[in-house]
Amino acid sequence: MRKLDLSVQFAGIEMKNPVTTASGTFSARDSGQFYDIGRLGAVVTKGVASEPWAGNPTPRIGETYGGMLNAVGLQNPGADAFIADELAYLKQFSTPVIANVAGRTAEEYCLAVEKLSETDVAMLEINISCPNVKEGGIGFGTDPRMAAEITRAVKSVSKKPILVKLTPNVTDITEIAKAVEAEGADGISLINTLLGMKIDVQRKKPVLANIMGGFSGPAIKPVAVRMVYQVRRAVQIPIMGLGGIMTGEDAAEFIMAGADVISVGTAALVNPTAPVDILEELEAYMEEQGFKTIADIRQAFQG
Amino acid sequence: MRKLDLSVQFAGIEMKNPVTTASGTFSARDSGQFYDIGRLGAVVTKGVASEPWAGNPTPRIGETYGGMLNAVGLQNPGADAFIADELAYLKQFSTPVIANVAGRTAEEYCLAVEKLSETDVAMLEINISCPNVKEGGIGFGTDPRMAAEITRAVKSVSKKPILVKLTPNVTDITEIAKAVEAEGADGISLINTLLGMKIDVQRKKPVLANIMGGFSGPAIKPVAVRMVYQVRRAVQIPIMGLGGIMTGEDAAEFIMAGADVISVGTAALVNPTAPVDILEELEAYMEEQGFKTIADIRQAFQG
Amino acid sequence: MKKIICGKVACNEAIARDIYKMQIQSPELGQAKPGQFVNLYLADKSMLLPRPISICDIEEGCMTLVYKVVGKGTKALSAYKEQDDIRVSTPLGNGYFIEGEELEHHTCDYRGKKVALVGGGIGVPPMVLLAKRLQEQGAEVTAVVGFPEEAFLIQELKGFCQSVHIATDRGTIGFHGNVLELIQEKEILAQEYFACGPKVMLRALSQWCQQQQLSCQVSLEERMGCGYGACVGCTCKIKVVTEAGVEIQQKGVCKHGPVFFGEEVAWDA
Amino acid sequence: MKKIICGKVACNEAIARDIYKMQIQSPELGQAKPGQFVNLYLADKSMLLPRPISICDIEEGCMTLVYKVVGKGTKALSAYKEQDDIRVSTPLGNGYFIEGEELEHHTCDYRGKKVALVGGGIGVPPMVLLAKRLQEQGAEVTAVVGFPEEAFLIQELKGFCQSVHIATDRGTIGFHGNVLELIQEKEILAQEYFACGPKVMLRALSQWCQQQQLSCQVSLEERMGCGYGACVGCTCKIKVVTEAGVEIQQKGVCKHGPVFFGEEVAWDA
Ligand SMILES: Cc1cc2nc3c(=O)[nH]c(=O)nc-3n(C[C@H](O)[C@H](O)[C@H](O)COP(=O)(O)OP(=O)(O)OC[C@H]3O[C@@H](n4cnc5c(N)ncnc54)[C@H](O)[C@@H]3O)c2cc1C
Ligand SMILES: Cc1cc2nc3c(=O)[nH]c(=O)nc-3n(C[C@H](O)[C@H](O)[C@H](O)COP(=O)(O)OP(=O)(O)OC[C@H]3O[C@@H](n4cnc5c(N)ncnc54)[C@H](O)[C@@H]3O)c2cc1C
Ligand SMILES: Cc1cc2nc3c(=O)[nH]c(=O)nc-3n(C[C@H](O)[C@H](O)[C@H](O)COP(=O)(O)O)c2cc1C
Ligand SMILES: Cc1cc2nc3c(=O)[nH]c(=O)nc-3n(C[C@H](O)[C@H](O)[C@H](O)COP(=O)(O)O)c2cc1C
Ligand code: FES
Ligand code: FES
Repeated sequence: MRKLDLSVQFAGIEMKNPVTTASGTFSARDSGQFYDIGRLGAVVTKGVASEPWAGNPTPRIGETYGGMLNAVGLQNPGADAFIADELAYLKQFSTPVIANVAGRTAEEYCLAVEKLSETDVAMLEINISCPNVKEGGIGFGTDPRMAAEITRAVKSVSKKPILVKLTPNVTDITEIAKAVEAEGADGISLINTLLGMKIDVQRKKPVLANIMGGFSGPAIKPVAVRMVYQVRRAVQIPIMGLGGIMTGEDAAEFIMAGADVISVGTAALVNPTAPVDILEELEAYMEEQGFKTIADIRQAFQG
Repeated sequence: MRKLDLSVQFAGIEMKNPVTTASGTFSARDSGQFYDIGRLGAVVTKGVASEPWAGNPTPRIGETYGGMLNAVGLQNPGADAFIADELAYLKQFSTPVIANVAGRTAEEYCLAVEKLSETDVAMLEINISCPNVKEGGIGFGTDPRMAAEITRAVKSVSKKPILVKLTPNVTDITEIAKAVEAEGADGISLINTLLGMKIDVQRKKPVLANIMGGFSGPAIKPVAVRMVYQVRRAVQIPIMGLGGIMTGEDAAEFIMAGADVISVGTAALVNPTAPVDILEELEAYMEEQGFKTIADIRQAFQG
Repeated sequence: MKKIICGKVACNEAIARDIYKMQIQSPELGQAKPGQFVNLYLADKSMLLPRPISICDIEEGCMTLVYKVVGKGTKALSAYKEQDDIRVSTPLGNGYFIEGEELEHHTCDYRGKKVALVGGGIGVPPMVLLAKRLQEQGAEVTAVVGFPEEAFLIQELKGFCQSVHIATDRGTIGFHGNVLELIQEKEILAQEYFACGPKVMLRALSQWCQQQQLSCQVSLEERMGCGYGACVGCTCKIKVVTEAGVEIQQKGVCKHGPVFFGEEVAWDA
Repeated sequence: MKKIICGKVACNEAIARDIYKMQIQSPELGQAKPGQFVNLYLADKSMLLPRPISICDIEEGCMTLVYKVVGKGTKALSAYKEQDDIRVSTPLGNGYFIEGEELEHHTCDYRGKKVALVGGGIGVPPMVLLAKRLQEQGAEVTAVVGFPEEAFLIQELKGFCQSVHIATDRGTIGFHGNVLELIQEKEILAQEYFACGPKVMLRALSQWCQQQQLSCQVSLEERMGCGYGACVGCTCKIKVVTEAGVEIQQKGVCKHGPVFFGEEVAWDA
């Protein structure tokens, strides 16, 4: 039998397989205590801004039926500390690094992108779910005009390929996807978290100190698959698919829906070795189905 | 100890308790084989249009992690048959009936509302998640202008209080809620299903013949609670809260978030007696917490 | 009233490759009609919907189900151990029409009547209870059962049938071919046919019976939500004679079926 | 490497109202430091996140945990039966600093040293392993433990402590009041204090120790996501001395803690 070839070309980078970590659920030193990071197709690091952010008060985490809520609030040490610490540490692995970037204004995004452009990260992922402080705190990613503006701004300063990460909390995801494609985004990743809330009826208050938070995990997968499917049919650029992936078959589902590569988020909190387990399960699924390449999976889909 | 009083006034009707069924998950004759319908605060019937609708091809049902997908496509026998059959059968129970109404144009909604206005239903619930065939099939409920238009149209012909049922597949739910309140809606119910999709990676095709479908069940509860909370703070009219309610504590959670009454949908497919079980659990929760009335639950919330 | 009861697994064992027999005990289990099914509710809370499984056999307090592992739910089911609790509904659907009531032009008395039960794959289990009841009513019962490769429930059927004919897709056991080919080749003739199995099989048999002007009841399968009539998820298309002529209506498999007369079914609609 | 292992429940019994002792066996269980915790992963798949529980005792191949039923997860945990499988992480967090390394101005040799272990409610369990280790290192160990009403783990503590003082909120057993009042009233003096319990207790004790210029280690609790440093969900505010002066930094309870020195913690930030 011919050997499996899981390698993929993704928005200008070579990956040995399509499995990556999702931003905010991976820390090189800590995740690396459970598995060999070098096995992954790429790693996506926690959101980083031009300057340090303190994030939200605790409790920041809640559990829901088949999912979870988080209101970490993008706590991060700022781009300089990130480059000196996490990024330096990641150099030892033969795995491309995709740095996730946060900002509150177009200027802030650009500042972080400029700093990260000078490093050897393979790609930048722009998290446009952040609130735009100049326009009343409404999320950049909820409006095609603002999404386009950020994409244009970061593309103009970046030396690296740009992935734009979309928020699912919109009426029409294809509208946003087309807007960022038109401004030259090299790829799209979706979905970020849904906006959710939980109340503790024993304590009679919201579970999160921040009241609302990002809702992720297997519970949200149907929304993610639907959006990947819709966006695949609306734009040409490659897609990183994520949202609730827990198994190798889930990964295959996203690839059939139209993803080129996938990310594992909440699953890695539920099971620290999830990214490599999912990689192995994807291989097993391919063997069982007689698929030799990732393209075979996509082509088998009768959608 | 004083007896519990679960009665509520809701948008002009009296209900002995706040527990109702969710549209499309209740059939008087079939659900009535598992419990006494007379115990419920009200029943919400399956969506009905002015004329019969055939609905979508099968498979119409899929299961997701902690949730389900449906693409029934609003199959219904039309208002006349509904009045002659389901509604006539429901007369024997001492429970108010809220009739859920579907349409593809404002005229169709109005036709159904006119017919139902002549019956003894207590209230009408207008499902504005339907696609507007005159405007390219985009959902009425995804645009404040169209939502307002439908509300105005049905209010002008209805002799019954009007509940407008909102779709969660929007960027800003409060905008839609305010638009329907401004046109005189007597209440709002939310949420309808999220838009979801699932692919069967063994058969390599979408699980639903319709490809995408309505996503419901406990998985979606965090989105529903968040939207009820947001809408409660944006409008004055009463709210019927639903989306993933499985237990009495879930019901209390919606009441704390701002719902006046609640509906049980998918839970009734998972457990046919769910509506009355949830009613009993809500009573047990109230006893345990020392709450005497539904208002006590709401007031205890420190949000 | 219908209800969901908490049964105890009395046995759950593989009887063929990927095929399991589960027996569930509960004092609340009464009688059932052949062709009725039950909803099994899984303990794993990530899977919400019930799994509908036909009743293979039932006696006061104990029910036998035979199921194939085809996905996550049936896989989870196969891991149940003796004495585990399992939530199960009381019988659902209408089952085969053998009650003796006058059913339009269909017969009502099975004494001395030749009937053939045609089962394919996981359509075989309900044939056991059906054979038992028809034999009790005095019918002369023949079973024709088809499998991909490996046969099961043959001994059980032999207990109630005068003869049991087996077909396998690959000819591993019995006749090499499908059940209809077997019926035609061996001229297994009867006055009435009862079938359960894949849609292609039901359709071919039903059309053949229509040509022969023989009565044929088929048990349909559809992806279900609730299994009791509330969700309108499981419709099939049925021809109904109305004042305006023959009309195709949508009927719930769980509520109006799962058994229909072959000629009622709008196979192509 | 850290890992998730599949252990077997050796016992799981109520030792007080809503308080359970669970023993988990696995050949892969090695040693642990007192104050470390493990993540328990529940079988019910609707609950995704691990439940962090402190290690109460550990020997090659067997670990003892003591937990209180406070919600859905711990309720599900209390239903585990002997021989059930349970997924559990290898030890997480850093535990109490008693390794004998020079820790800034803190001592490193416990021989003959008087130490007091202060536990409140479900903060008592880690004190058992801590008492054992400090006794092994030659310390003179006193325990001061507080409960709402009912005491537990007293015998276990007595095995490693010279004396065990009990306080209850309602005076049902021992001293009527909280642990700090008990320490003050009975003048239970020690050279170093180790504490685990509700935040109000830790804070009051820590402030009292600072006034007395005594060293105090506290084990903090925070709502966790991953429990191993990946999600940044569980931060607490810690004072860190930098070139620019004292700075308040956010540290992960699971990764940098759960144990901190009382004076490091920015209680009001
Ligand atoms: C009236 C009726 C009687 C049945 N009797 C038997 C029986 O006696 N023995 C037996 O082995 N099987 C029987 N089935 C089929 C059985 O219900 C499915 O195989 C089972 O539900 C699959 O569950 P899963 O989680 O393992 O599969 P999934 O992973 O959910 O899906 C695998 C396949 O099973 C089908 N399926 C899944 N759930 C259902 C459902 N609720 N209804 C219909 N199809 C479904 C899916 O379409 C898919 O093709 C019956 C089905 C019906 C409708
Ligand atoms: C480092 C550490 C060690 C612990 N050691 C013990 C112990 O030895 N014995 C013991 O009984 N308890 C211990 N706890 C607390 C224990 O983790 C929680 O009581 C348990 O997770 C509650 O789960 P639940 O599903 O029953 O509660 P839920 O219904 O989820 O919530 C009930 C309460 O428990 C809290 N809680 C829930 N999950 C967590 C979590 N993952 N982290 C922190 N708090 C949580 C919630 O904030 C809430 O107040 C420890 C917690 C931490 C952080
Ligand atoms: C604790 C946590 C922190 C996250 N932080 C970030 C972040 O910093 N930047 C970002 O773009 N997405 C962040 N996300 C979103 C995830 O990357 C991912 O888009 C989302 O969780 C859906 O995938 P999942 O269901 O696999 O988790 C975070 C998610 C979680 C659970
Ligand atoms: C099978 C099914 C059919 C439904 N049909 C309707 C309908 O006819 N009209 C409507 O307004 N909502 C319909 N809904 C949506 C529900 O009423 C409810 O808003 C949604 O399912 C969320 O609640 P739940 O999670 O409790 O099910 C349907 C839902 C399901 C699962
Ligand atoms: S499965 Fe719900 S109506 Fe048949
Ligand atoms: S719980 Fe995830 S970092 Fe501490």
